[in-house]
Amino acid sequence: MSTLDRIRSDFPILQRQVHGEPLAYLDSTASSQKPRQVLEAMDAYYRHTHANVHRGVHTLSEEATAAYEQARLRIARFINAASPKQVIYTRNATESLNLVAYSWGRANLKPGDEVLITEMEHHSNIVPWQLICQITGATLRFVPITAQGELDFPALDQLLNERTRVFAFTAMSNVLGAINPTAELVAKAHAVGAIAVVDGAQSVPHLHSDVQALDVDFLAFSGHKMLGPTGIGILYGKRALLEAMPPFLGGGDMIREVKMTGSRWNELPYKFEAGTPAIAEAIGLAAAVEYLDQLGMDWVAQHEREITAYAWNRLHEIEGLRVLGPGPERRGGLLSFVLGDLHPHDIAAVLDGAGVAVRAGHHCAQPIHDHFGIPATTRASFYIYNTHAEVDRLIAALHKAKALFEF
Amino acid sequence: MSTLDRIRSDFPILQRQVHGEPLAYLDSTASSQKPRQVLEAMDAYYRHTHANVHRGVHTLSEEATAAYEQARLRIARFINAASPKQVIYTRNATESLNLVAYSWGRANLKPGDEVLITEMEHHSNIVPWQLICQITGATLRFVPITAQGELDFPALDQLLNERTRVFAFTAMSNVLGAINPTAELVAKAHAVGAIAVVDGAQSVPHLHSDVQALDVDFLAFSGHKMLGPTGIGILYGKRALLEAMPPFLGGGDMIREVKMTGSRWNELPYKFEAGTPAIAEAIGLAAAVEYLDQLGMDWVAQHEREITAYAWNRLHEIEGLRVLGPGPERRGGLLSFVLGDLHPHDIAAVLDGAGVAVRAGHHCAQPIHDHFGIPATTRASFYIYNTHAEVDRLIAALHKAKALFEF
Amino acid sequence: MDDLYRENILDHYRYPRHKGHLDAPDIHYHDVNPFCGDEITMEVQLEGDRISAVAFDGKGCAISQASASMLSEAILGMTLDEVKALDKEFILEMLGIPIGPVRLKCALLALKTLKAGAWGVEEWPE
Amino acid sequence: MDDLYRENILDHYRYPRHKGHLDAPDIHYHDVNPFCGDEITMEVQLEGDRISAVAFDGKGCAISQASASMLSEAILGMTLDEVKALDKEFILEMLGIPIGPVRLKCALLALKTLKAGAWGVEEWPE
Ligand SMILES: Cc1ncc(COP(=O)(O)O)c(C=O)c1O
Ligand SMILES: Cc1ncc(COP(=O)(O)O)c(C=O)c1O
Repeated sequence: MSTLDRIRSDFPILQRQVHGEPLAYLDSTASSQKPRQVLEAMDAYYRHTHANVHRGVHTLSEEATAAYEQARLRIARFINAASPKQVIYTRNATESLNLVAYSWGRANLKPGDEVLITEMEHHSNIVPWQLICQITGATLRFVPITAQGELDFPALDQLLNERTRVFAFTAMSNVLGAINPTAELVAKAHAVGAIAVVDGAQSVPHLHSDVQALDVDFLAFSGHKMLGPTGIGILYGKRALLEAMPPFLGGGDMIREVKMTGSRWNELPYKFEAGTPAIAEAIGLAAAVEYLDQLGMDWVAQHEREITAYAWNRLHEIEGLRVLGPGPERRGGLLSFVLGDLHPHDIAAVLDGAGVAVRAGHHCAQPIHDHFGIPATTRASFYIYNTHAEVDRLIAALHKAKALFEF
Repeated sequence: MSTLDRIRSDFPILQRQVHGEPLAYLDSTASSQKPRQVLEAMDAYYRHTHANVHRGVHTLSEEATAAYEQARLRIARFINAASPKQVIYTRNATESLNLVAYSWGRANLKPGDEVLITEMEHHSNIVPWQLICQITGATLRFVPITAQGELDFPALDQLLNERTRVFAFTAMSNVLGAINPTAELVAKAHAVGAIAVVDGAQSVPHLHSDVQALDVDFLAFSGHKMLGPTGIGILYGKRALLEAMPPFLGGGDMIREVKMTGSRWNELPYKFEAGTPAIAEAIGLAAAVEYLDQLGMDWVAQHEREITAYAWNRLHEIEGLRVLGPGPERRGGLLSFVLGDLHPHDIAAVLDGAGVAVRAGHHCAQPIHDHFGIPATTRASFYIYNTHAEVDRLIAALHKAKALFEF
Repeated sequence: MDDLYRENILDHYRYPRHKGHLDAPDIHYHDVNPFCGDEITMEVQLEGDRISAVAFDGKGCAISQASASMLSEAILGMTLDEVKALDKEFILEMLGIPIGPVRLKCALLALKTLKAGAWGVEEWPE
Repeated sequence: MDDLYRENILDHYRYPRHKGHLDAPDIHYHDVNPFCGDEITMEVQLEGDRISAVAFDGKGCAISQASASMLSEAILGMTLDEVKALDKEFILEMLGIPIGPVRLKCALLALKTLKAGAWGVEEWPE
């Protein structure tokens, strides 16, 4: 069996039919599918081990705690964090970014300070900063985008200044596919004394990520986009920053001592983990990371590069189709496009009729769509289980949509 | 098969052995076990349906969205919410309580205002109020506890006054077992113009809960304590209150429109659900609610009353053992106790050796332990799958612990 | 899919009825679908209690635009009270196609906009 | 379980060595285990570089108290540098029993307290 066949056999959902056709799932940028290894790890946890963690003296609780903390260690290694204490479990990348904005932001931002983000951000890396700027009186600024759909570097150099306290940017755009030069952008932020907050929701699932080499201050990502379950995300942070931050949510597990007169906080990472955590989900995410590691992130990136280049070429065969963002050599495995006057919803619906699942809309990134003056795009995205044959089916279905709606 | 045998056969983990003995799981107050129906619902979701919700036009996304919203409706019915829009998915009861404290609290509390909680609260219903009082300048007050371990009603009537803006209390104590008269307490809060925030983490899994009959303003609870998965909780709120509240976390799904100059919020419940939600977990929780409904909450409460009364009597056979809190007729299915000078950790460890899983510690409720002047207790708790025979094993193991440590 | 784009839907999409603007509308309301950015403006002119003229404008998918076009035809001559009483089922019957929860928002956008205008509220809460 | 409460653990728990307080400790440090409220105070007196007297006080389970008692015996005569270098493995060997992650916090409380005192930091971060 080829590697690809073996991978596909690990994903039960790929056996599914949609409208009588085999499912071609081209929507992994929104959420990936899960291999049975991940599902089995969670199921086994519930069937053999489940108990609440951290406080129990009994066997199940000891085992659950060990599995939960082992998962943290596994995830820390995946991004090369110096210590698992720097890996905080959240619900998703969105909560991770909110945690930084609320906790670090409220303690550090004041009127006159500037928060710099980019026009290609997902709403999850825009709205938290809008909210915290409103609360603290800091000013929010946006790095513009070039006509090619990449960061405007001269403008960036102008916008970064000694008032900039935070530079928050996505490592890979979920609309343009653009891969930003994270290490370089982090260095630019540090040069003016700002911290670098990296939205890794799209990069961590697809590219080798080394938080120490990249020198990021914070990195946020979601489990469900990288073969893991829903309900779990990660915030990585530099130790000194995390130590200095006030807690975010209050409750069980995040305290050292609660008196009626006040409380003392627990050590990292627990200071930021209030209440019973997503235990099974942490274990599922560790299994996902294990799966990716066994493939190797180089294989993952290479597979996606190939299929994206193929899809890029085939899409450009279609008259009137325009792909947003940079060429295939500087992008991740997703292609957002417009096709004449056809509405993305209609395109996606016709594709669905052919068993091809793509996303249509603004992909939670309205500013970048405003920038291009289009309300919505259609997006096909690829992951480890996608094939050239699925790309061919995408193309065929697009021709069908054209025939139906062009008049 | 008896109902109890049938129930037990639904819980795979009850087949487990611990230290060579069959597992007697007496720690459901910390977290319940899961029936296969819940695990199968989640597994089936991942194997057949998973996609990101709300934005997808393709079949999987439509199906996932329908299942996710159907789950909300199911949960809304379980607590008799007037509308599923009033049911907000969170990670756990802790996050639900933080959401109210941060969002409602920041918009409504000011210096001079008072927030009233009780000495028997879990840290999750203390620390968020400490944090928000610090931010807003409001004053936090505590209703004391009687020697019997119940709310001190005369003191409560003194403490509730026209400055009280919030009265937050647990419907059932996770240490004392005390069931508080929720409807009466809510009415008292309303009489002085305060809102009533109810921590239902222990009550919703065990008692029939009707938010409209109780007239609660907010109700918080966790899925993992009521046969559901980890990683999901609920905040119920009155519509007018929720509508008037500012959002909490910012990001995808919770917005109507994002412009670089600012954002407009989405309608309920989405305003409070930022980022990709815990989709599989919502579906799992709905399956749990379905399971409880099929048994009937009356059966659940009756079963627990019986077993608790039996355990109460048998525990009092042990010399030097003292149970905290009210008698069996006014409590839920949990018993926290001290046994002479024996340390709860040591008791729990000896019990574990006999396959009996109980919790030892302060159960995230330090103030109530401070009140009784004891650092920790041992807690045995019961749910639908527990038997009289398990209580007998608990008693036998306690005698063994006494023999080992008393000198 | 083939169910979704029945000939009558495509026909209304290609040749929308009542598309444009009225000179002096009595009711004029605009709304967007937050999930996809589709926009609809509904305009209505009254003679006494009855709708004597109607126009819509908008950008969006075939479902939302066809729904607006069909709705515009359907309400001509109705009273305002009749319009206020229109519901989801009315639209679904009018379209005559099976619709999932996400596309439902497209299908209902025109009605949602119209009803907010008719009731004079900021947003019609479904 | 029977593994956990070996006779030597029970012996140190029943008859703790060095329990009490020193009159003039050079190092005195108190810490609690946030997960169960166990408390330990470690006191040390130095002669030159070496530990010449030691005392502990505390409330807690058999594991935490036996560990404090055994640790007190073990460090008598050590240099402060030797104490600073003690690690988790030292305690586990000393106790000689299998310990899971939660009870580990009990077992390590005395060492954690001692090392924070020896290093003069607010808390020894494991
Ligand atoms: C009374 C009470 N409130 C709140 C909580 C917190 O629940 P969770 O940890 O699921 O957020 C608990 C759980 O122990 C509880 O017993
Ligand atoms: C670039 C980017 N950032 C953040 C997010 C938010 O992720 P989540 O919804 O899992 O919180 C996404 C997901 O769509 C994304 O693509």
